[in-house]
Amino acid sequence: MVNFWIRKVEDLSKEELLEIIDRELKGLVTDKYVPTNNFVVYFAEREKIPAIIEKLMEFSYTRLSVIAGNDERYYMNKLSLTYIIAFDKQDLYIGIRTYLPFYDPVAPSITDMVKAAWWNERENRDLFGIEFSGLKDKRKLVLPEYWPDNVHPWRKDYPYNKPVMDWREGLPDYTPVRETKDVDVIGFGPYHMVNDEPIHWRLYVKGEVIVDAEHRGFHNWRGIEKIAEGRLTYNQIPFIAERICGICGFTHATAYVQAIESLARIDIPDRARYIRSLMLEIERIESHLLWIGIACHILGFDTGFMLSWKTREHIMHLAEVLTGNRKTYGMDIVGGVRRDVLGDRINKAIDTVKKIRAEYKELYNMLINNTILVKRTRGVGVLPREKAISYGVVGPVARGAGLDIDVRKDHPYAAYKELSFNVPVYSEGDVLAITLVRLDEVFESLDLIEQILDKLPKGPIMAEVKEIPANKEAVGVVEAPRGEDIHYVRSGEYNKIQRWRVRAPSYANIPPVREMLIGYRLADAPIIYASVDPCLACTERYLVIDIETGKKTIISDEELKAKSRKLSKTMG
Amino acid sequence: MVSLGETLFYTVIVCYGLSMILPLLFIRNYKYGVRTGLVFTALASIMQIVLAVYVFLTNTAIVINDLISIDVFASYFLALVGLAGLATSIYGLEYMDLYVEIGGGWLYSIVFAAFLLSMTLLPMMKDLLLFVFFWEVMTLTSIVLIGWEYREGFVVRATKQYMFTMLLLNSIPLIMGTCILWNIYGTTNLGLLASYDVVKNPLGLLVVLLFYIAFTSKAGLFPLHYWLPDAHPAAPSNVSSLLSGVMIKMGVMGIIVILYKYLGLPTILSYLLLVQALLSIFWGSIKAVMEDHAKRLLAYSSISQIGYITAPIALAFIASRTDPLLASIMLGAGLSYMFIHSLFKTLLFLTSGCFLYVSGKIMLDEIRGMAWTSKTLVLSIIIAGFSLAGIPPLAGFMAKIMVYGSILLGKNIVHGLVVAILMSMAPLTLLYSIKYVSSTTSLSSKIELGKSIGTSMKIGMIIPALALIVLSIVSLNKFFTNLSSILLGIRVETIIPSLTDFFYLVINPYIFYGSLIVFAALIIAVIVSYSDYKNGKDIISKGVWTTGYIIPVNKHLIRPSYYYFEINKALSPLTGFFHEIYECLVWNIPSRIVRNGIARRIAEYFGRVNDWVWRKLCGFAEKYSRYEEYKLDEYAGSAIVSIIRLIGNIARMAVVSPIALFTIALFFLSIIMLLIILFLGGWP
Amino acid sequence: MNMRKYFEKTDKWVVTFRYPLEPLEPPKELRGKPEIDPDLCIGCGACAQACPPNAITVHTDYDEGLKKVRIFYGRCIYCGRCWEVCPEGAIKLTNFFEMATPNKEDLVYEVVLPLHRCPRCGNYLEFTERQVHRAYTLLTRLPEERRKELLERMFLCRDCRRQVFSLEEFKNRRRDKYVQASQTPF
Amino acid sequence: MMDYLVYLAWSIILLLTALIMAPLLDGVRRVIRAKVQRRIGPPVLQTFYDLRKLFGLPSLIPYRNYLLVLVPYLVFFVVVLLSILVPIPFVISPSSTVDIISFIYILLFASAILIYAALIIPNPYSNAGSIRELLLITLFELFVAFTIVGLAYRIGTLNMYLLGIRYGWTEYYLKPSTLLLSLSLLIIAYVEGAYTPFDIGEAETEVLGGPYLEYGGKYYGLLLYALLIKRYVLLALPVSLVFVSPIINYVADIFNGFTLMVLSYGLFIIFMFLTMMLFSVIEAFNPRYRVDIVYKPILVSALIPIIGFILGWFGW
Repeated sequence: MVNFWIRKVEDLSKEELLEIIDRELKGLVTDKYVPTNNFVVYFAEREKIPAIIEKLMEFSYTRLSVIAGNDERYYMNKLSLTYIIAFDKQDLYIGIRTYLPFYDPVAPSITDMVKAAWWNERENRDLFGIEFSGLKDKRKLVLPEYWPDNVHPWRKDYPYNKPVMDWREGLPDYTPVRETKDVDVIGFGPYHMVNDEPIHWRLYVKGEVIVDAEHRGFHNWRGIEKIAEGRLTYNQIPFIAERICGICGFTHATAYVQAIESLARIDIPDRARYIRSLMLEIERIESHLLWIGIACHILGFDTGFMLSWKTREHIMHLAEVLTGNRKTYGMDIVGGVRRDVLGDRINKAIDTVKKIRAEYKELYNMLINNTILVKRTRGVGVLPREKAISYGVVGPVARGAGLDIDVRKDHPYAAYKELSFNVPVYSEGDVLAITLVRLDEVFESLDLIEQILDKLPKGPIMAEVKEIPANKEAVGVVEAPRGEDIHYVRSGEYNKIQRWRVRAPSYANIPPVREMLIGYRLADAPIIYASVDPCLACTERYLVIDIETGKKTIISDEELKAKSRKLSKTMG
Repeated sequence: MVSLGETLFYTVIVCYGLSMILPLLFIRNYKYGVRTGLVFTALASIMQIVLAVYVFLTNTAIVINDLISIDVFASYFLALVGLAGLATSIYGLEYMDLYVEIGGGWLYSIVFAAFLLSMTLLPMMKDLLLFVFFWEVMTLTSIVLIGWEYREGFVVRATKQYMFTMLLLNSIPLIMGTCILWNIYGTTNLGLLASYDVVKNPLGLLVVLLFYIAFTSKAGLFPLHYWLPDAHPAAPSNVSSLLSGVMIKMGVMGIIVILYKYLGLPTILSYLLLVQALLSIFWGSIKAVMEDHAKRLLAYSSISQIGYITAPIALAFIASRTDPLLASIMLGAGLSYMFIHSLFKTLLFLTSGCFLYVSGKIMLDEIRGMAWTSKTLVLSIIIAGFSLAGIPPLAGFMAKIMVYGSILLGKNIVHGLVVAILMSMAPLTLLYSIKYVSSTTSLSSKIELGKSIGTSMKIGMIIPALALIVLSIVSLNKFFTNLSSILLGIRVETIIPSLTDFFYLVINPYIFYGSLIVFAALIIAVIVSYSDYKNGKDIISKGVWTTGYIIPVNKHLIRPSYYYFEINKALSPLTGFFHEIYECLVWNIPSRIVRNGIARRIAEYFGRVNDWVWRKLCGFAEKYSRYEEYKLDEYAGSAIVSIIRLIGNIARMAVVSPIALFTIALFFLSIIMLLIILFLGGWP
Repeated sequence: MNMRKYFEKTDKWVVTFRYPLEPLEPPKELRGKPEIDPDLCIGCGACAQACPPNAITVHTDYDEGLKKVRIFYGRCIYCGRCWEVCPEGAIKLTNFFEMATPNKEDLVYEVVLPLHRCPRCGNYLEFTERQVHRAYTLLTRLPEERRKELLERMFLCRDCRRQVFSLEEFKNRRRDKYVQASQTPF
Repeated sequence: MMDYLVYLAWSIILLLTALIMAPLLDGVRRVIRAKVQRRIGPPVLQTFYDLRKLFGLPSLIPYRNYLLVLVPYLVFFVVVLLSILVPIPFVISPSSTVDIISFIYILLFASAILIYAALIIPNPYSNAGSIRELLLITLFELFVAFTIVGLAYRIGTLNMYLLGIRYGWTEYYLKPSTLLLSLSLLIIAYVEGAYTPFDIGEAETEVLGGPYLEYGGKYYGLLLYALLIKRYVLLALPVSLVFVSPIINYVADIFNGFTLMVLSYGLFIIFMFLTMMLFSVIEAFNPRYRVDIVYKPILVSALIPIIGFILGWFGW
């Protein structure tokens, strides 16, 4: 049966696939429900889950994208789990939902079958108190070690604004799993040279050779989804969603608004779709250039670092001109975009793209022809194809490991149906392959920007939205610079959101880093870890810290400017 | 009329004799048995240092008779053995308490003294037969000392291996060669033999080959080095420091004196010696780098160091026909390296003994940071280890640089290549020495050990350390060059100044400015930093930086055995291959021969005899013990009883049977030896 | 590595500049520090409603009769929602961005507006005078008699309104009208 | 008596030169690298400011152990005192008392002490860094050895002073072997100076500065200063041999003693800056090596001095 599917499933249409799945899952699932046209939910008993997942995983290349837990006691006094599985060739997301009684929230673990469930199950155990029978890894994922065990912050009875304890008290604590008789221990992070954001890798080494590694992250997790579910209305969330990540924020905002639009059946004007793709591509370029600079810096090649960031500066300026801000464009809103691309800005954008392409070509040649750079990255941190599939990695990491997946092609959203581009895929799976994927994608994005500016349709940029329907659900997917960024949204009453699950690409790409590290040297650890372009902000969903308002003083701009200049002088 | 020199000589002999006889009074008491012996060996060592100094100052050979005469060259070895012997004897006073349960302290001191005495007398011998005799004594004593811990499996194995090797490669060739020479020339007097042209005679050439094999195997040069890394660690530490510090140099001494000076060494053999030297440098270095056992590491390092010693000597032999001046300078370099190496290698083995003493552990990972039990230990480890690494300003650096410089004096391309190879292998020395030093003096784990090392051990380590410091300031190059020039029979001082501008160092006889600079820096740094350390209130010390998480310090490091993990992985196939070959050649085959051979039967026979004697004597003793006037006899009798019992016990163990044989042989040999010396000396 | 090609560049070689020492001119599109024009603001609080991070807050002080529209730039995310929703166009986004300061108090900006006082009982309403005046200007569009009857009551507070007008309301008003009138805020 | 005064004077001058030039050269290096990277970069005196700041800070060491206090001072004073041995041609200095082997070995001493101090500290980053440094020294020693031997055979002396003078003699200088040896001297200065492709020991982004990791404040300042002076000393050897010596020998018979000294000193300073500029440009275009891929280029590059040595022996 397996071979049969492996041969056929690539070129099935969506309808054929759906009825095949119906046939396969007959008897296992109890009910079926189609919220949106690319999202199908099956209901099943919790005992059946492993069988269902196994059946679905037998289809050639399916990904377990995310396991979204939910506290539905308000409706049916149950907790629920939704296993969202992606069929990339048919633009389809299958959700398997099971309800767990509140008094014993236990579900069977599928981590042994699908590695991608590893972090998801641990997160649900931490935040919803759902136990997974057969999950060997007993460590906490999200919450700190000293967090009380019976408190689960994402249950609805936990208030969004009252932490049971101060996050800052107590030292960061970690109880390692591996016994260290024959190995030495190296702490890599949270305060390490190459860690822009805090993460702790505990490396077990022989000499400089890494024989094992353990991960402890989520130092900055503050439950941003809880805030959104708690007090914000659906149209304020795009702005907080954009602040999930400083680099790929716009993809989060877009994914969220797409989810809302698809669950509210809103179709947005063409110009808005094109502008969204434009901003997404701009963001992709600046993210990739930033990554290239960081990688060069990690490998001790500061010239490449400076030059790629110099090139990046142009695109930042372009973004500033188009949206009014270098990052966090604040363009997205449910129903469209907020700013139009007017007047001479199009020509300015075209000129900028030309300039960037010229400079980037030179940078590209410089990096590719640098023998030491190639030696440092070739054959390092190899992630074989099978492991890539099992971990469900996305984005450049997957494309470097020979998996031809790209949300822009597979689940076409904003304007990507009308645009033509090709997806670079390399099969080596080492750091060099991933790097090359990113290097090529910059060229593709430049082409895309030119196409978009070329055929930018006329018309309005926003559709009027009053209310959103209650108790609808949808997934919004966007190809972030780091891969598939999926938002599962369930709407609640009074224009609020009942459940919002953000699965950023790094959330899928960081777990396999452990496998990629083993067998390589301490010198390679930074570049291997950086090769997945870890965006911990996305992974851990930060939130802006609450600051109490000060008392009344009014200060003139000149004073403020002088003050800030003086400050930055003393700092710099 | 006995001259002062002769008196000193006899004092040395008598002291050694006392240290062999007096312990018999303390058969029942292990500690007294050991300590009396060692005290007297220490006295003897001091005496022989005095004798060496006397001979060097008067610069005239003391001729005891036509068989024994102490020339300047012999006095060099007297001083070498004396320093090492003094350090090890004083060290052993408390260190030997480790081996109480083995017992036989009196036997230990007899053997120890015999070992030292044989090595003291070897360079003085002017007669080949006596030379071979004392050589055998040295071998036998060393066998017993190596096998001292006869209950340990690896010790037994090492002892047997060593014994087979010495039988096959030392005793048999030496005795055969001596007999052949006797047959040809009718004499074994070395002076007479030197007058004949031995090498021209094909049989003589054979003899030279046999001697060459014997001496290189004793020196532990490359192809015949296999016994060394097993044998040296097996012995008690003060003995293994003697083995590494002194005994292997006896091989070099044999090559220089017997082969080169008297019998004459063919040039081809000199080249072979050179090649062997380079190979042993390489092999010893990489094996030491890969080693995790402290004493084995040091043993391998002495293999490579013996290469550094013999390389200039071999070149000196090659050059001696054409350019005796150059040859003498090279030989001087070799001799100075030998002297300094004996000092720091003795010291290193003594330090490794301290870890056995305080904790019973010897693997580098386990003794990490234990040196901090006493400051003396740390200091001596640093001094000795950095001398081994050849780091300025220490004496090892002086020796190394003198070797390089002296070889560079030769304009031949071979010299250049040899120096280049030696220099490019020097950092390997740094690799393994820093592995030993840094792992033992690591700050990683503060262990609370019950024992602390004794005062006598500290004194025993301070002596060579002080000698090293002195030698690193005052360079004895001129002395060694004179020495070798006397050996080669030429005068150096007249010709040297013409070389001044080529290479400064060899010529500058007394002090070396390069080291002076480092010493100046050291003194300034010590002054400044000590005041800083004392009143430094702004020194913040909050432990190491673990990048944010709490990690136990004893795990949070790279352990010594993983320092050169990649090197180990890369070279293990090669070393494994050689290990297999040696395993087959020198262990499996001989042990099979012995197992089914005669040795076992002899051992059993001895066991039976011993039982009989023992029963009889015990009965005798018990019968007469109740009478007061027989007490003395009882004691005497019981002494003999326990001697025989020990012999029997050793003999009973089939595994150690050959050692038993040699122990018994030794007992008689040592007595014979004493008589010989005293009678040869013309005493009444 | 093509060093030769690298060095033959034509445009300006050094691209950085000493920022704090030299001024940096942002583009005119920059969404910088939002400013409330105190002359235009009527204190309706629409901005406070729209502001996602609650940077703009409205505090009503009945004792002093003041309404404070407070914007705290420490929380502002420069999204410009306030600018979009402001009915009066009182809020505009400058392209001023250098707001690093050692103390947070510099980042607070307040517009203080007087509350409307009921001419009859003298209590403060929750509306500012400007709001009431704005409402008054709206009345001009209405027909004459409707405006007159609203004018009588629009400056009063709720209680006064109820007390004054309830009687004749009951007398000469139809019920639906009453309902309609009572539902209008003034 | 006069001689000794001159000795003393020049020693002091050279000492001060090292103390001032070392940070200045580093500043030049940073500026040039910044310009290559199309930045403005720091002012030339930035390294001085850094050192001043470091010496102002409280000094930080993991344990209150005397060795850890001693080592920074020791390393610093050794390299400082070594700087009076730089063989500027015709400059009468103590350089005539030592030979190049001990010169190199004393430099090795400085590194070895630092490595030892880093190895006894229980921190895997500093251990790994110092082990890398050890391996790099070991690999590179072949190169150094053949260079020294080649010098001995080509120039006929190892005395620093005489090397400085004789290297530029036309019968030596304009030969292929000497050119190869000059190249290898420059390479030694580059590799032992731990410029970028070879800074695997300190590798900031991999082992957080390796041996320097556990020192802070004043002690790190001392070690940093020592590193800079070490680079200066390493650079001074090829500069004075390869660049200054031929020019000075060319004009040697025109000027008298004192003028000659001053002239060669000035040339020395100028060429130091020029060489450092060259180095920093090379540095800007190279990523860092890894210790298991660095051995190949290093061992292959050892062919340069080997060929130089062989040619030198044949007299070419």
